[in-house]
Amino acid sequence: MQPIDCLISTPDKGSAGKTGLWRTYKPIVDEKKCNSCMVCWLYCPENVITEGEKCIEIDYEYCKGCGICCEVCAKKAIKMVLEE
Amino acid sequence: MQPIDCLISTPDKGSAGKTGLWRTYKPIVDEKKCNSCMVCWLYCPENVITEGEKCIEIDYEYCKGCGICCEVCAKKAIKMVLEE
Amino acid sequence: MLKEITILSFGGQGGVTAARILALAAVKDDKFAQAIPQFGAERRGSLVKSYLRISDKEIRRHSSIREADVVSVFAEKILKIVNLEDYLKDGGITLVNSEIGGDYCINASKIAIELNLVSAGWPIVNTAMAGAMAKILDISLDSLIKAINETFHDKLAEINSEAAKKAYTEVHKCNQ
Amino acid sequence: MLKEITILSFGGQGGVTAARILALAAVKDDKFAQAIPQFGAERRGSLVKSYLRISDKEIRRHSSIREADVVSVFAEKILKIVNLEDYLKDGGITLVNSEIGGDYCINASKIAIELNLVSAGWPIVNTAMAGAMAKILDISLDSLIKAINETFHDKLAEINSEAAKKAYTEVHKCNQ
Amino acid sequence: MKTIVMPGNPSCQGCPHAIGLKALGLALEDFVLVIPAGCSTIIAGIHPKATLNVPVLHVPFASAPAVAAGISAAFKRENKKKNVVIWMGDGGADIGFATISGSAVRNDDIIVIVSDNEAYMNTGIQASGTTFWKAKTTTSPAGKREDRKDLAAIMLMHRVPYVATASVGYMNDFIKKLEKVKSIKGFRFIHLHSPCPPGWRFDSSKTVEIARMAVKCGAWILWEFDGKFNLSPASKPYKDKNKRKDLKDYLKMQGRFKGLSENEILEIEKAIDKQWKYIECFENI
Amino acid sequence: MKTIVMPGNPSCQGCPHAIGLKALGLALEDFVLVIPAGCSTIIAGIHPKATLNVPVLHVPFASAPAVAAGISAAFKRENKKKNVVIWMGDGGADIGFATISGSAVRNDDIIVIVSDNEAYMNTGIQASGTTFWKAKTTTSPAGKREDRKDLAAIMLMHRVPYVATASVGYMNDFIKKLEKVKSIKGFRFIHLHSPCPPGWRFDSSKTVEIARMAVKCGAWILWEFDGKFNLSPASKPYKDKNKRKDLKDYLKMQGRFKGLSENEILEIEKAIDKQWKYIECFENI
Amino acid sequence: MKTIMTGNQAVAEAVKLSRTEVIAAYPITPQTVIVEKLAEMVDSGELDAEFIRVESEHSALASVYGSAVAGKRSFTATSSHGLLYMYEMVWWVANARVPLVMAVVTRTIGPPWNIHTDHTDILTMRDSGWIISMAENVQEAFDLTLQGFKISEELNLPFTAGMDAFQLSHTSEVVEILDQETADSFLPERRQCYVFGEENTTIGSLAPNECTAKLRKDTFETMLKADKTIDKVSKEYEEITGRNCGLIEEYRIDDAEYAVVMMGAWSGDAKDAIDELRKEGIPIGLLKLRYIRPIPQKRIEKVLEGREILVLDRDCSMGLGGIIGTELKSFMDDITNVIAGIGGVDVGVNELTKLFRKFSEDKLKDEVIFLEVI
Amino acid sequence: MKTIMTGNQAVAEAVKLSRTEVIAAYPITPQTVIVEKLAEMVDSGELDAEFIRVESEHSALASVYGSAVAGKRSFTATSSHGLLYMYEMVWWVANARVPLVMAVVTRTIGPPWNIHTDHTDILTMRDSGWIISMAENVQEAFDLTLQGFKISEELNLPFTAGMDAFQLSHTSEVVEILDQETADSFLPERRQCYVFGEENTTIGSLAPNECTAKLRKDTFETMLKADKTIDKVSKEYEEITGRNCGLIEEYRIDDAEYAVVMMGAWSGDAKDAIDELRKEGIPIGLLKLRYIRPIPQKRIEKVLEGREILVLDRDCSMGLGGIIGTELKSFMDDITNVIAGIGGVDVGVNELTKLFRKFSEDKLKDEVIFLEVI
Ligand SMILES: Cc1ncc(C[n+]2csc(CCOP(=O)(O)OP(=O)(O)O)c2C)c(N)n1
Ligand SMILES: Cc1ncc(C[n+]2csc(CCOP(=O)(O)OP(=O)(O)O)c2C)c(N)n1
Ligand code: SF4
Ligand code: SF4
Ligand code: SF4
Ligand code: SF4
Repeated sequence: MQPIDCLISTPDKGSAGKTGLWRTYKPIVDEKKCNSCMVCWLYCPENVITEGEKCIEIDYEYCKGCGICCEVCAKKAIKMVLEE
Repeated sequence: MQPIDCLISTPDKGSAGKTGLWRTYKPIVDEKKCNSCMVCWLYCPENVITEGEKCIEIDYEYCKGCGICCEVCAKKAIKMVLEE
Repeated sequence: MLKEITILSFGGQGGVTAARILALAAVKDDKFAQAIPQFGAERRGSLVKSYLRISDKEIRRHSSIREADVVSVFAEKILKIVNLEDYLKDGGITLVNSEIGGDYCINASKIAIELNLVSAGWPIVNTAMAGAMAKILDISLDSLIKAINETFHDKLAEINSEAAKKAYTEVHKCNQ
Repeated sequence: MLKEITILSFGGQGGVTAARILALAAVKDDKFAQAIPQFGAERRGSLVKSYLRISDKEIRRHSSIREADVVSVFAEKILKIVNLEDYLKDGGITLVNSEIGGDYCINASKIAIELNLVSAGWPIVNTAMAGAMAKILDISLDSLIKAINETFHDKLAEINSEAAKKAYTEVHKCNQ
Repeated sequence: MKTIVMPGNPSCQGCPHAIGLKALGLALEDFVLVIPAGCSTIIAGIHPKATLNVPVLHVPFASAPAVAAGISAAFKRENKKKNVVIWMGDGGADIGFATISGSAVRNDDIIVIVSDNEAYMNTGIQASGTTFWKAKTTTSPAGKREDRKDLAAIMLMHRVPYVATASVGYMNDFIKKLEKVKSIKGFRFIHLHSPCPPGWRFDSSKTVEIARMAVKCGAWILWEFDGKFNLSPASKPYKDKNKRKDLKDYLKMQGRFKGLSENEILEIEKAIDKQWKYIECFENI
Repeated sequence: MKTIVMPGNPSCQGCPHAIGLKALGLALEDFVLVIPAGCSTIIAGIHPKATLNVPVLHVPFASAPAVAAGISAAFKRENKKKNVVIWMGDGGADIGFATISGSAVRNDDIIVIVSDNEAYMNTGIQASGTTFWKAKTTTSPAGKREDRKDLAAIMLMHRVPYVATASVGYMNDFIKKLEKVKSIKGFRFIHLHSPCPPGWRFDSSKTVEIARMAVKCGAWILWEFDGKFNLSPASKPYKDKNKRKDLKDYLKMQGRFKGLSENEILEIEKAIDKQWKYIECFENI
Repeated sequence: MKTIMTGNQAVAEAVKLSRTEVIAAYPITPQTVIVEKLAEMVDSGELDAEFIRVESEHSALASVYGSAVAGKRSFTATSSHGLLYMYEMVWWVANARVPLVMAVVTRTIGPPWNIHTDHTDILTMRDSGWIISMAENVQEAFDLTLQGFKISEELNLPFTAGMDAFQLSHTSEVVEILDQETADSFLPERRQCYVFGEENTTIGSLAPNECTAKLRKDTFETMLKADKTIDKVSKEYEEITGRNCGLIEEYRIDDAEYAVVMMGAWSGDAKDAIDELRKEGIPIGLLKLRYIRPIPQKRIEKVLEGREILVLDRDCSMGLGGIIGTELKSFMDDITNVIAGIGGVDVGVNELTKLFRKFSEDKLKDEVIFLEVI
Repeated sequence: MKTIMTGNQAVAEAVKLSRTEVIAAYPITPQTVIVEKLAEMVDSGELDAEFIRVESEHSALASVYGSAVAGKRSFTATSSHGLLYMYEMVWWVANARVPLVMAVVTRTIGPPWNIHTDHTDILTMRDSGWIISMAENVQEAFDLTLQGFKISEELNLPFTAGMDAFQLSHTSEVVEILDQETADSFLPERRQCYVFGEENTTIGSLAPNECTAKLRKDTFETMLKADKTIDKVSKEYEEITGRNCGLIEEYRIDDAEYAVVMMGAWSGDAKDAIDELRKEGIPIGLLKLRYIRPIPQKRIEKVLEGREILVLDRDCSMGLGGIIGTELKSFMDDITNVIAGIGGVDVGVNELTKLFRKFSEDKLKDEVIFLEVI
């Protein structure tokens, strides 16, 4: 590596490591309630929500468990449960 | 003189020397017209006009001859004449 | 004798405060002590290292601790992301906030939650962990409580003392 | 041979420009030349010193001229505030914008006013004075006119050349 | 549509900047980001990994609009159509206000977004010009005494082509504004309201709720000037003071307002009313 | 009444700053002056003589309000009632705008006077933020293209206790404003219009006339905000566009506008009209 | 009173005990806590002073320049980019001969952004006429700050109390704090060579060139004699506290064949390293610089005379060498200069032991050596 | 083309001939004319470039940092307080390894306000990683600016072209200007080690400490090797123009017993003074530094070896000595260091003759001497 490369960073997941480890509470989606309106996707600061087959999916490796998805969901389809 | 005195200046006339020398035109007051309204005094940038016995007086040692007094005088009591 | 301790915690768990409280307590025990927070620039939530030195002589060094006599782990999850041996001197010992795991263990989270020491969802385990560490480091409970009382006020001082006391008595050797 | 000239003028009279024009003219005469404005921080109207060096060798020095071969005075009034000898080498000569006074004299103000070279009430005597100085300094009128034409444009170039020419011919020894 | 924010970055849980940054990717197409010192310096990732999937240039605290002007000039030389976007905090707008103002006066072809969490968060919650009335920070331990600096109003008086306010609680509104802004030429300014959980002392799940609450109680007013001044739809109802939610509810949700007296709350209310008065006056521009 | 300006100082003939400075002595009683870099640095005199018969502190270009805040704090410690007055140019307001804005936000107990000759004169007529539309300066040789920065309006949006405009052509108005301002506490701002003979290229005798002409053609608007916004008497008539003098006459008097096209003059006129529109809107504050 | 405190807290305490009347500062990691602490003290009334919450560092130093020139004891603090941002004021204050104290928490200059210690930032002040001190530990950070006011006011030169980022600023250590009475007995009423606002004079006018030269010469000479003032003040302080904070500290150097010169927090690690090597029988010692300006050449020469010298710099002048190394080389010969710990790279007892051992084995060439890591 | 021109104009010409694409600058006496001239050229279309009329020097350097990092040849200019005001950016640009050129017209720092030359301002850049050159005359100001772009772009380090206030900036002298074609043949297309905006990468992120150390070490080493690049470029330039602008200039030093070292405009006066003294039979010569960074130690040592050395500084580091003097002393012995001409005090042929004569009579003590006037 050239020294100059120290000035240059490349986009990648996990610049702060596996931030899933930061979670105290974990968002759990209720497939029955979720209608994939994607509001949670819009507001998730970590950008870990994607559109799944049945309902949204969360990348738990990086989800920090902030709870915003749960709060913005009009259908109350996401619950925050204490991490093991 | 202490070196520190180099930082300190004292108010005095003629910080730029005898600025009367800068004049090309010289303001001449017509005592008959001047009613000592002191408007020229108010606007003279050089602050060389004072209230005199009969009419205003000008300190020619420092008057730069800008001509403002002449312009602001409603009585047209001041004329600018070319310096010798 | 110089003892060097490394605390591993997540931001917000109070690792830095714990080190500071223990240093203060050690001073009250007439020792020399030093608490160094290893601040990364990371925001809340990421791994924070704090260092604690205790000695009977003046402590002059200010570098970080690379190989500690004691490593204190504030969250079990940390074990998943770091290799404790990287932080530990040969023959050094570990203390973990957990029911199992580490040479010593203490369920500090439980103590914190019981005492409602929770902030933004996180159990604040610093005083409980400090209590457990004090025991292991031969710091008197008395000095520790004094240090806690100088750090917190009123009600908070009380609860935190409580947490420390509890952990001080509950910390135990682990048999993994 | 190095000739050092000091120009004394009031701000706005164009002393700096005169030095520059003369330097340019000298270069056109295949000499080396240098024009240094001694800028004080004074505003318009105050005494400005400009320096001019002409030589047949490269001019390397950049300091101001303390004792000049020629002192050129752009306004008679200046004589009242400075002692020309302070600026002059033993045996140096003076040129004054005046009818009388100085070793040489030229009524540059008159020339300027005649040609309507007036700005904000001031006659701009720089080119007239340059003409007179050129004569004294052995700079060819031809080069001077060229230099003026590179400095001014159109009508202004014309009038200024006119002024220079006039002064070049009119400048004369003074008998005080 | 591109969400430029990579998962697993160093932002705090519930970080408003992270939400706001997502909108950029969703609304803008070809752009580069300039980031002065602030939380976003860190959010943008720690070498060798980067958080944001666009070109990002870190720059000194007070320098962003000037650097952006330079980049914009460079792009102009090549007829590149890339938008140069600054993402800065309210602190950057304090120390760098001459730079912002100078850039506005030049009408540089850049977009300036001030993501306002109402304090210097990266250095640990010190009061800034925009810190809310009476809010406690480490440099206003008894609550901020000074008026809240109305950045957007001040920028409006710079008579630049575009000025708007936005909020991380109203992403669609923010995105719409960005979409409009991207094809305007010249200096464009968006003042984004960004409630910060650790800085304001509320639970990380409440970022969006609190942002919305600010709008609903009239404390944060959404508007847009694009030649014409308009209240944004989300704020329109609250012109009518009676329709506003109770300010107390907004304050109560945040640790930074702990221990406010009734009197102090009244003072805040007055300040908010005054703010609305200015808005009314802008509606005549 | 004290005229603090000593005769024989280094100002140019007809210098507007010199006129303006006189008003300070006439209106204020116990005060000190802080002067950042600019023509006034020189006007204040060359060591060992000083021009101004009050305590004067020279300070770096961008620093004046911050230094003044420090002095004001020092005076407060001794319960001194001295006013701390800044006398700066429009250039100082460019580079130091963050400093002015920061001071306004803190509501420092100081008086800031920007004596605006619409360019950087001390360095030889370079364009500043407030340079008039289309004016030629050495850095806008073809005429300034950007909008004129409306400093006073921007300061008004800082919601400080006092903001006003003034003119060296209306000394009594300026003095009256200063007299009012001296007993107000907090941040006070006066934007003084100061036509400069060499910088604008007009004869030194015309300083006052041109200043008045600016007001009469509506290009410079005199107003005051002391809690309430008011057009000053001298400007009141010109709210009615029909009453305004011909803009062309104003422009024609100045070398810096030489060679303006009809179209350009029209543009300026529009800009002035726009300015009045803002004024109308301020009248509702 | 003995307690533990971080460097930042200790500085704030010293400022309080000095009865500072005006404080202005702008936050920057790792200095922030000083500002916060003082803001809190002022807000709570614990410290009777004005706190100006400025919008930048340029304004921070400008504000305290204003208050100090108007006669009040004043304080600010900064670091790294903050110091660079106020750099114009740094020179202005020194040239104006205004006494005041500023804490500088040394931090690496970016890019890349980096909040950890190296000394390049504070050394940018070295030409300007500031007294520059650098603490080894929290106690010294406290002591130097307190003495700073006295030294500054006697010399009419501004004073910097430097300390390393995190290693001191955020490290809690045992520290002995004076009580107010003792502090008062040590620190007299403020004095300074002129006060703004008392007379109708103008300060700092444009002046003939010779005036500038005269002023600079005076500063130059004042700095050359400043060692005497520091000796005097540190002796007075020692009498009260038992702690010496003189220009230099000698550690096991009397009989040393090998001498290391350095400053700042890692000097403590160096002492431990030297103890290690002494155990091995290696005759090595330390000359710690507590001040960079004034730099007591004669004294340093005397202490180092006849020994092998290693100057360890946590800073560098690009293309030349370590800054302290270069300065020492300018009046002494045969110096080995090593640059290390740049960008906050951790250098501890182990690394220093290794390095010093190599030095004592004459394995470092007599040149400038730039180490990424030791 | 031979003509006369002031230093400011010559620099503007060089910038034009370099096909600079972005210019941002803020006026300050005595640099102003550079800005005005370039503004005029851009406005008239004579120079096809963007001119950004910034509101401060911090923004001036920030803007050209932006344009340069985005790939465009960029230029700014400043002086004294302006340089101090942009000081944060000075370090940033160097640490970011971005090539660009800045002219610095050296001027005294206030207070008192003073617009005349001394070299203390430009020397505040010496640690930071900028290439620093200093012209003796207008021709060199032109030549160095033009070469600056090439040197900067080869080394990925920013370049300063220094010249004295008024003595060069405002003095009209004979100068030979290249035509555009020749300039083009000399100066290739811009290159730089990375360009911002082309890839989705982030520049300057927070990084582990070791990254900073690695980068600084690389700059340090690049600067150590920069003499080779300057040799190469100045040779190329010499081939085209016949003028050498290498790191140093030797004047009548071959057989000199006494050697004077200095830089800047007064070196010309020194040459005249040396000619005077030579006439008297005094064997004296001059080593002129055209660059301060890189500083070619070996070469200087070689030239000065065996001679009595006087370093004449128009700058000073308070309490230590002249800055150039100190740096030379760090690698050579027995140097007499005189500080003079501070605050623009006029030092001409007469004064220098007097001083040099005294030096040749061994009447200057081997110490630092600070002269108000000579
Ligand atoms: C010149 C300078 N001064 C101070 C700092 C320290 N600093 C870095 S970020 C920051 C506060 C940022 O606050 P804000 O812009 O509001 O962004 P936030 O962190 O709140 O997102 C400060 C003071 C700096 N980097 N540079
Ligand atoms: C940091 C810094 N940059 C630039 C300058 C140079 N400078 C001195 S005065 C001035 C212009 C002043 O203009 P303005 O404030 O409008 O006052 P005026 O001279 O027009 O009265 C400039 C650019 C300086 N002194 N300091
Ligand atoms: S808890 Fe937070 S980070 Fe996790 S998915 Fe929900 S919004 Fe995203
Ligand atoms: S001419 Fe000018 S300076 Fe002279 S008295 Fe009249 S107004 Fe004053
Ligand atoms: S402190 Fe606030 S703004 Fe900063 S990263 Fe954390 S949540 Fe985001
Ligand atoms: S240039 Fe204008 S403002 Fe400056 S001193 Fe002259 S007249 Fe006054």
